[in-house]
Amino acid sequence: MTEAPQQSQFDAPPLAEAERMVEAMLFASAEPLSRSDMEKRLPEGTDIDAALAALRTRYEGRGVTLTRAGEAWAFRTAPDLGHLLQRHAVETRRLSRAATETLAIIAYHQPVTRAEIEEIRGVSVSRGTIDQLVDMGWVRLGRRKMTPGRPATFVVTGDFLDHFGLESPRDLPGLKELRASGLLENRPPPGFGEGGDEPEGESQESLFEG
Amino acid sequence: MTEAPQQSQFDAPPLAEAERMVEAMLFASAEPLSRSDMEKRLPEGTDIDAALAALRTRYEGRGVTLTRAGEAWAFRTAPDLGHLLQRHAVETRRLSRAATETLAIIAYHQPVTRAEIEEIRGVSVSRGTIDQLVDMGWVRLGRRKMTPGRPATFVVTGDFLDHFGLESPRDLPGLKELRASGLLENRPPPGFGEGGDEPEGESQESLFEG
Amino acid sequence: MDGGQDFTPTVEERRAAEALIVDVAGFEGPLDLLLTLSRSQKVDLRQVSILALAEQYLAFVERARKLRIELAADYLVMAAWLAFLKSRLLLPPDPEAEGPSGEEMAAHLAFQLERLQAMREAAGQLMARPRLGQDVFARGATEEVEVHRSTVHHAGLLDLLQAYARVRTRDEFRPFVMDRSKLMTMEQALDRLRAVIGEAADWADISAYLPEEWHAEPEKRRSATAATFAASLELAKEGRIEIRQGESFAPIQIRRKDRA
Repeated sequence: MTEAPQQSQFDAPPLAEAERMVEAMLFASAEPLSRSDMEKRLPEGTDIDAALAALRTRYEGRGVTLTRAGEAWAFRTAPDLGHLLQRHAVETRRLSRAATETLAIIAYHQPVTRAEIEEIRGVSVSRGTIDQLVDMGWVRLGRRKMTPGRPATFVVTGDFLDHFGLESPRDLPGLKELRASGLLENRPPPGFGEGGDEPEGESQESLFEG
Repeated sequence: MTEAPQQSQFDAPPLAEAERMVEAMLFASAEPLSRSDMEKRLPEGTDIDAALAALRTRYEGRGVTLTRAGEAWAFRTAPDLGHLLQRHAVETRRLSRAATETLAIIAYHQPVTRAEIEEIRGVSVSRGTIDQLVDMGWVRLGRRKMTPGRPATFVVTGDFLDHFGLESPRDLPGLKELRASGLLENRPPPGFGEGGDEPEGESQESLFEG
Repeated sequence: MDGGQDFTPTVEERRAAEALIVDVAGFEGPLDLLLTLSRSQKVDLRQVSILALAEQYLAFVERARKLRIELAADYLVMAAWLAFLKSRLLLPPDPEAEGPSGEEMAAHLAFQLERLQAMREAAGQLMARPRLGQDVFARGATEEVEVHRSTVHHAGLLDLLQAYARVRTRDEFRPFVMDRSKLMTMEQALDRLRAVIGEAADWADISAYLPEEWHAEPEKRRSATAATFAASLELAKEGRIEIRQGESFAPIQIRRKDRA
């Protein structure tokens, strides 16, 4: 990293060259590269954003397209050509229904605490479900919630976006409709008196340190 | 999508489509592909040679070029851009147990002195372990402690947070929380360690109280 | 078969019961079961009759109980809550009553069901998207150009968390070894009592037999008391001492038993 930016601003590559460089880097990598990954290796002053925009246009409608996943970029084959390539398909672990639902809840409600996931599913999240999602690189810890107990939250990762071909969590299917129907609101259950035993109670909170 | 290879000559894709198909296949393949490899998967009657020729022209002078090696074809980054790809050639190795533990202690207890790390781990920490973490850019020196001898302290870096997908070290879950989230295999025997969250070493007394 | 004819399930009931057994395992908790039951109403979830649903659920639990199917606690908690809700919905509203009305509670349950259903559909849509490694592919041959001899060490968040837990929970095992110093075994107490019991002609509290150095610290005293009591029982069994206690929680006293 110390050698790379030998060139000064005056040597910043012209756009056509920047485009070639970004193209080569992204092509060579199976993993998405973030702007900062690229910045470290490109000559100082390279206009990465312009190069990415130009590349994106260039590859529009091609067999390989430039896709964005959160803050990172990657070349991916066009979804309509999947049938030609299925031979390369890697056996992906089949997720249980609990894991898929938990993943969806994290994606649509993020940042979300474990107690909130349990409230939505109406059942406790089994040991290992979140573990599995973290292990797959689809879920990570988010900021702690500013509520009593400051519980940990979970959010989805760039890998998640990459895997499902989403540019950002805003592109989740049906997100707008769900928002509009109020189903993503955190609506607390009406507090009730004697006799009721609410599933979402404080017992959860006490699990977390003060 | 599964019907694809049943198409007859009459359905042979137009050149533009053939080009997309070949492009995607070559991109996704781990090995260079021969004409016959491609033939097997493409719709019957596809003009592979024309598609290859068109692709070759399209990629001329780009950051990636279509190259022929014997009977097989592959995309390769342009030779003049090789210097941009160095980072992908490094080998990855799992961090040693000692280093992972030391790193975890620094993350949870920062700023922390070496003596404190040793006290928590219960074994001495070799100089090389901390040096390695500093070299990797995950740990750096913090402020000196205002205690006798003014020992140096260690803290984690922004790179550390990036790598582990954390927004702040404060988002790291406590022990109780780890267990509750199912992020850990349950190692202590049932009934023990319910209170094991505090950084201060809880003494054995707690087992006998109550 | 026997007198309790009302409770003998018919073939049909038994068949339904078998389906039920399969189903119980298939449900992901009470909310999931409620959602499934609500489908039988064949209406938009927004118009679902919570009262009817509560009755269906309670009937389900009742059947399960008759068939001696063990239901997890949360199913029973939900049943209790629904029974409560049902009573609130059926009784005329009591202006004195505290807390939310039956309607509010029912509305929230409807919301929960709708939300779970929505998340389930969202999960389905998500999984149906073109997925990396199945429909969309990354570069197959990543390129090694110059092999730099540097090594990148890798560790994931789980490694880090597990490492920390490993370090911190090591302490939790230590007591098993170290706290022997604070535990008196029954053998120790027996040896001690055997040595002195010959002199004990008069009733005395067993606390009087605790060694001096086991008095001060509460946990040592507790351990010594327990061990001494156990030793006393042993000696009583051997017929060497007598034990008495005036009333519940009164001090336990022992004395030598003179052999006939």
